[in-house]
Amino acid sequence: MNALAVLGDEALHLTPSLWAVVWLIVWGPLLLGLVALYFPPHRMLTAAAAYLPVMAATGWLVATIAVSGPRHASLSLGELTLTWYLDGLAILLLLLTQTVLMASAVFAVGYCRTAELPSRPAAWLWPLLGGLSSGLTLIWIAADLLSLYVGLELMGLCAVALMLLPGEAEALAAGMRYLLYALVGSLAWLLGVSLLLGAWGRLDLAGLAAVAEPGAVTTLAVALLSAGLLLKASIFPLHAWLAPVHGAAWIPVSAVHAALVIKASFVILLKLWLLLAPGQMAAAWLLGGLGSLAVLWGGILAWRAQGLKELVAFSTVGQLGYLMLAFPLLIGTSEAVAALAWRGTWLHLAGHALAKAAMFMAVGSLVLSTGRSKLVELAGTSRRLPLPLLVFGLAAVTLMGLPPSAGFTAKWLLLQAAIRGEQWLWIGVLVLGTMLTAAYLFRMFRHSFDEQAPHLTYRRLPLGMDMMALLLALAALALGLVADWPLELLWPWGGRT
Amino acid sequence: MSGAWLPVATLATSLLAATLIFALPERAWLARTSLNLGAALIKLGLVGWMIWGLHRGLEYAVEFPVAAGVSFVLRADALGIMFAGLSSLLWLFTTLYAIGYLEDSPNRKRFFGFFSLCVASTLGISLAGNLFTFLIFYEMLTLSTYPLVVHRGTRKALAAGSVYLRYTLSGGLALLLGVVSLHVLAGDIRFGEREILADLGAEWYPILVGLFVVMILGLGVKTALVPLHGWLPRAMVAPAPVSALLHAVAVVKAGAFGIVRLVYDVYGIELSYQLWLLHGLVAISALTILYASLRALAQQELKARLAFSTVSQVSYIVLGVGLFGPLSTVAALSHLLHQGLMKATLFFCAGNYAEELGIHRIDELDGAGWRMPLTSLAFTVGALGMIGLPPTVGFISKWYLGLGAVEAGMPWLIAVLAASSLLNAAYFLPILQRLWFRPGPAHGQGEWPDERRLGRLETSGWLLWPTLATAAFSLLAGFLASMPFSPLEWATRVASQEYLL
Amino acid sequence: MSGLPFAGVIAAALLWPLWLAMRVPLRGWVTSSSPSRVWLDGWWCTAPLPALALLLPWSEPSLTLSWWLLGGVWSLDDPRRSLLAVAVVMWGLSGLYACGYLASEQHRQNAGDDDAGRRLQYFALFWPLCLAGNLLLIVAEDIASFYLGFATMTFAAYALVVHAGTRDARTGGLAYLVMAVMGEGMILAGLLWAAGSAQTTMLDALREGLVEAEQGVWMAALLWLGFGVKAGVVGLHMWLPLAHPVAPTPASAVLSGVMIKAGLLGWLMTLPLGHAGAGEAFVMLGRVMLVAGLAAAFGAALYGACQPQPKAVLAYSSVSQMGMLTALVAMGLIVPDRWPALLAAVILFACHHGLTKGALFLGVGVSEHPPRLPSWLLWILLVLPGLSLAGVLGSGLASKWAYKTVFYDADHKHLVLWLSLAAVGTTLLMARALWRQWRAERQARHDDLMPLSGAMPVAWLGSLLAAATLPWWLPMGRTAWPPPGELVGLWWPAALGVALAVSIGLAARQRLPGIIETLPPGDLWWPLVRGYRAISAKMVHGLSRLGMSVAAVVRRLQALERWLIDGLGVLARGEQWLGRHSAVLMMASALLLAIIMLAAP
Amino acid sequence: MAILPEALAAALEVMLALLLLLMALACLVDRYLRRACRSFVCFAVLMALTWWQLRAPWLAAVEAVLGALLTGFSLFFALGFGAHHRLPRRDTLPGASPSGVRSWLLPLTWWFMAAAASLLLVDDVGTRLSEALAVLGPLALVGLAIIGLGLWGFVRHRHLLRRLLAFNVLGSGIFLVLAEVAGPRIEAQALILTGLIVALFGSLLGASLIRRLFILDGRLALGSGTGGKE
Repeated sequence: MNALAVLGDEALHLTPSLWAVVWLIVWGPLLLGLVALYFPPHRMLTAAAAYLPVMAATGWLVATIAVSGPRHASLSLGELTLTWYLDGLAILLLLLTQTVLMASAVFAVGYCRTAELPSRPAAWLWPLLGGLSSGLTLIWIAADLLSLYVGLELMGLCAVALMLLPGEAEALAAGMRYLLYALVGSLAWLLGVSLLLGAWGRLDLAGLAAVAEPGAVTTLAVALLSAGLLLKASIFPLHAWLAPVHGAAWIPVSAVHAALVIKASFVILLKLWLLLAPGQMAAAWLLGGLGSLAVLWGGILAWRAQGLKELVAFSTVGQLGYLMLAFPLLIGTSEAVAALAWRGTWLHLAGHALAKAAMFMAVGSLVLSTGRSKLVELAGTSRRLPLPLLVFGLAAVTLMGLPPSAGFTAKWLLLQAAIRGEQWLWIGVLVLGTMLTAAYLFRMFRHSFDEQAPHLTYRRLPLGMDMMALLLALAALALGLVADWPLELLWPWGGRT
Repeated sequence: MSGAWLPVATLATSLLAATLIFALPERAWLARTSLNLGAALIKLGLVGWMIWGLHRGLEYAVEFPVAAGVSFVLRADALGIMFAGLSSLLWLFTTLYAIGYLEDSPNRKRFFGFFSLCVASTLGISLAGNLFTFLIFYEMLTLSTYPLVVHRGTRKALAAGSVYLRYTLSGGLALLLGVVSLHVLAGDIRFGEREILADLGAEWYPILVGLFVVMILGLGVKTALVPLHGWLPRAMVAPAPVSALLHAVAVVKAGAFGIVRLVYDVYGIELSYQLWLLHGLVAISALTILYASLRALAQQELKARLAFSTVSQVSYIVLGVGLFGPLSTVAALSHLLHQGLMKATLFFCAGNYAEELGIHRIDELDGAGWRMPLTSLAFTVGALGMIGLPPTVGFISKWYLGLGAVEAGMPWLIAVLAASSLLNAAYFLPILQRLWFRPGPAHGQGEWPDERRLGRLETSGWLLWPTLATAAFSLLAGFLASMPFSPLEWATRVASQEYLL
Repeated sequence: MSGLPFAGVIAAALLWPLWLAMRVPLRGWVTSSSPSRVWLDGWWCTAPLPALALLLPWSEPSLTLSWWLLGGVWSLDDPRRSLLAVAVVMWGLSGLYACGYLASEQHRQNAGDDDAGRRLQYFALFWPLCLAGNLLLIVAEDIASFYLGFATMTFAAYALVVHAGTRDARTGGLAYLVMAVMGEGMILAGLLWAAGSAQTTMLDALREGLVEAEQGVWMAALLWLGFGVKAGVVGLHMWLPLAHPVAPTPASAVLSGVMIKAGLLGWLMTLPLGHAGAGEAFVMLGRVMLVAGLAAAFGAALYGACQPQPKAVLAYSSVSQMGMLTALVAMGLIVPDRWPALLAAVILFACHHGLTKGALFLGVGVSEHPPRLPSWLLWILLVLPGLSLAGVLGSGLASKWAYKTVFYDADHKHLVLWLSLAAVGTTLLMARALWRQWRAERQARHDDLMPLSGAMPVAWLGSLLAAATLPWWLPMGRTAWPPPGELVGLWWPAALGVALAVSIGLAARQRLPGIIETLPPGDLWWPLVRGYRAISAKMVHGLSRLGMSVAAVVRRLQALERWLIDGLGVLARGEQWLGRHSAVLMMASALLLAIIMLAAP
Repeated sequence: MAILPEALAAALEVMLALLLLLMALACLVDRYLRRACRSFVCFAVLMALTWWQLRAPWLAAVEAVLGALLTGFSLFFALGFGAHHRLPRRDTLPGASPSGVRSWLLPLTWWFMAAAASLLLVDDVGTRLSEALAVLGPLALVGLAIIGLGLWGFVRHRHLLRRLLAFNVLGSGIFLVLAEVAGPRIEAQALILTGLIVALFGSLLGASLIRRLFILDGRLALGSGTGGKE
């Protein structure tokens, strides 16, 4: 397979300069965060400027890899060897991560200032975000289970710690629930990994793919791994911890969390399944079925939700369901179908990440500015807060999968895959999901366009906050039109021979 | 590929205008107005340039790949540019009108921003070169019109907006399904590559028929074919310029234009005929024409009556598409433009009555002709056009439609046309009679519901001049139907391309 | 003379009335503050004058306008020139007459009555518009122009009919409009069908196409009925007796004299008259037309004789006369080879009727406000056109002789007999009308109404003169006069009619008013209206029921939706349950996955 | 190590395993929180010994520091040891549904899965169960048992501190199994090391969360109301 070939090729090792860049991307945010712990940024421009080197490094890395093809690296710690692998998928996820993180960080500066957050916890936001970034980066580039584990845990713990910051009982309870389930999920994952290690004696993905044979142990290991990851990725029916977390966390945290953190578990899950269970069609259909249920469940609950953040959180549950359709469409299908589904899945992931982050930010602006958090109470906001609403609308376009947006192009590809693969069920899911999404998202507009509502008092917010959100939302839209370039980078893909 | 930038520039004009309008503060009336008008004029100029270029045989196309196997294609062909011309022309007038109509009302920034977006979408629809691109702008149109429909923000408007969305989004989904399936079946079909589907072979024909039905369901929602028309009369709560735009150019026409594209440029007229698709279109459009006219007869609200009249009139286009033959194609295409001109006029007038005199119901119109003679004159022109009397454009459409029906061997449709004319007369002539021949407040009997003096003339000039302009156009396009570059002549040119190939 | 001056003349003929129409709102707009504006001034009266130039003997009276509508061709031939001549004369004289007729309204306007001013403005506006439409339809050779002229004339005339604004006027206007719209619908359908099958935009090609088309006779029938509304074919004539009495007298004159001839012209332009190869179906249609025409001729005479109002009587006389004309035209289908000769007779008859009926209508107004003329002279002048219409003298005699000769040649003597009997009816009608006028005149003299002077009598006298001299100046060739020996054969119907009238008048002096009470003008209109009301009430009911049932279904669906939405509250509880059992669920899902994966092949 | 005779080593191992099981049980079933925490510290010390026994001195040291010392500290911190607001001494919350035998059902099946997988690992060619058990060794068996116990505790308990304890016990069980099935591989040790660190941080986070939740509104279990009434 493709990844193996690269790993065996000495010539495709990372060059020293690239190494430096990778290190910068992995640890740079964490370092910046630690600096910010003591010197918290007060202006959004400062934060953006400080983050610029990381962004530049990411850009350069993306450009280099896109031109020269996949690279790999190995890191020896004594006898232990960690392998990292930078292919098109990894660098695109990196780019996505850094974009969302930067936007969220910049947004967070304004948020901390405007929301008048207590300074101590607010300062802790930065290192934790940095840790989150490092964990995510590690996950994207990891090519062995140990690195993945480290990345997953780093990310997970930082994410839980971020929940501590608001200090309100609701947030703490949500954080506690999150912590417990994240830890138990990790243990399930660890159990699965240990079984794999025991059975095949190695942890690097390429090696595992080469030596692992489908058998009872592999199967059990995959089942355990999957259960843990499903819990962490908050896939229906294991999603119940998500909505309280999103509802209680600070807005930039929710944005990053919904956009990236839960996606990480999904990415790992998908990678492992393609490696270890390439023929498990029935189980893949089960996952697809769970995804479908997630689409419906999340959609309906979002439709019934009273609070704005709750709505967005349930929307995340529903949207993740679409991603799960990747399993039945990728596993055991023809090359053409899989190619379409592969592209569609990643495009949807990216589109959703950008749009959901933007939507959270818009929601944050709305809530912060009005001091209200219920949909009904936000009636009549469109006159005074056009920009957040515009952002919300643009993000909604992506989430609904209406053109022109990444969501639309992704849906197009997934539909095409489903039709070509003659998996009619998923077509119904996609259609129904779109309708549900439209139903719950337009509730927001229905209330905000109400001109007969009593007038609220509004607080002025820095423009930069909304601009960040707008940037992300526009990126999600633009991605739908220029999807060809990133999607071509994803190909050939690491799933099969 | 000499002028690839032209379609892009045309599209960008409106998009840019929308962006800038969103960026401007609410109070910047002058900047916004000049931006609106400037963009409208520039766009009209660009479209005019393209028309001239097409006339000389140039080609304007631009495309880039979006994802595996699908491309974003903008291409100006004769059919598309016709629709583009209509939308940019009417945009100018509607913008002018809207500026006057929304004077001193809240949320103008939002309104004009989405207004521009709406026109950008319409333009995109007209310039789209394949179904994927068409779909993009088709859905964009749905989204950008929603804020316009609910603009008033009343309970009724919001409810209408919900209904509108339910219909259009479901329709969009049906269309999406059809387009994707077609894409799977035959790849990225560019408009005009008609032989691809025909060459698929007979075993695919049942599927093609099914897909056609699904896509017509999708397009029929916007076209307001009975029984998918429920949203249209409700969407009347929107401000008058929006109604004019929805009915004359944007939404309804987008659907009709989509049907035209689907039949002529995707399936090909011959394949459609062969698969009995056209017969279905004829049946449903005939039903729509009559049903909607009957419903219009029962309406007492002016705008509601106009709305049902739109449902009926737009089906003329579908009927023209459904009849097999060049004459009916001419009818369909020219009516695309003609109906736009007439309906815009009528809605402008309805808006003028509402703004100046507070009139919403038909029985309040008594004697309004004396109070607002120019508006009423424009209304008369529009109404006569709807009835299909010469020298208005309505007659031209009806003429070709009738000829097309005979040509297609369905002379019974003439009965439908004549019945529709009679029904149109039955619901428009009483209005005219009230306007001109009934004594009313202008004669010292009673008073207007809510009279305001908006200008030195009978009403504000912003409201009056666009109304008169569209009325004049709908007269001139009828009088001078045989002149070069008239809608009829251009439709004939498109039809000849369609049937010569 | 070349084409260019002709184009100028035709443009002037059409545009001048249009300009005069436009002038009304423009004047109202520019000088809105002057209350004593004279709307029907000298300029206004000149509206038809430029059209007189069209009557000159042009060598090539044809104009092609490629940009106009669907491509316009305007031209003139002798029959149309004749009709044009009559139209111009009649419009001109009636316009002049109107200046006097509406002088009282002008006074009222000057005295500050706004309504009178508005009525005058409408009259001043729509009169030339109607005229322009009439002229256009006469010169039009292409279908679109013809239809345009026809429609313009039809709809503009509505304003003339409802001029008075009274209840009766509105009823008359309604009847006129409803019938006109139905006529327009049938014409449109017929034209579209015929033009579609002939693939043409020209009227002559359409005539040819009708013959060749498979269902040509149906198209022809549609066209006959459509134009028949205007021409007052029996069953479609109801608007005439309703609209004529209520319209201002000059308007009645042009309506009855000129405008209903548009229907005739429509027949002449669209039906394949005199076409040898038309086939049996067309002959059948001709027979139907013939029967309808004769029915109209007799029925209208009988019914009209019971009417009290002189203008209603005259309107029924128009129906009767047009019935005779219908019969003549029908013969063009039945015996096509006689058509050229018959055409001349038809045109002569039409022109004669147009002018004579115009004179009669104008005379009604004169008799209501008798001018300062000796009574005997006035009465001679009033009786003269009646006699002419009855075929006793003048153009009436000439036209009667004209068709009589044709039918004698064609060996259709029975038709002549029928037509002569119809002439008895006409005489009866004339007698009735004159009797009522006499009563009115006596009443007027008794009330000592202000006698008229100036425009009205002059116009009336002019129309008398024109009607009397018609055979000498009509462009349609020279008319042959009957030899004295034939006069008895031509006069006996009139004599019979007079005798009948006198005897009936004497015999039924007491009982006639009773009958009259029960026979309103507009005959069939009233039962139709009653029927329509019943049906429309049902239909409105049905429509609202339909609307309500649709709404009910929608409500039902909405209720279902609400119920479903309420039911979704269960899901919120489910969400809580899921939240409590996440750990268990994780184990369960691992187990499930494991089982499925192990069990799957 | 080498000085000890092999039998003694085996006996030690069995004893260690039994003690581990006992401590885990004590830690999980005890409703007196301080005692349970103390049991956990003992359990962690025993784990450190076990790592020593398994020839992983590094792990032993880390376990002693992270597992016993720091985790123990964090647990007592959560209890409010020496602070003003102390958690109630005894957990009075009823167990989560399902109760009784059914509460064991899922953990058991899960445990069964893990056990089967572990057995399968050493039992490729279909040796008899007793042999396989022998090969697997007492520590692995106890590890499996601890996994089962931990799972049960995690599912059954609602008191947050006890759930945290259950998580820690569960983790240790998994480490044991991992160490046994993967042998003395560097990868396994790295995984365990990571796991220990994660467990520590998790415990720290959890302890502080429990503490602050209790201080804020006296909440001891997840759910809407205080006192964990769900």
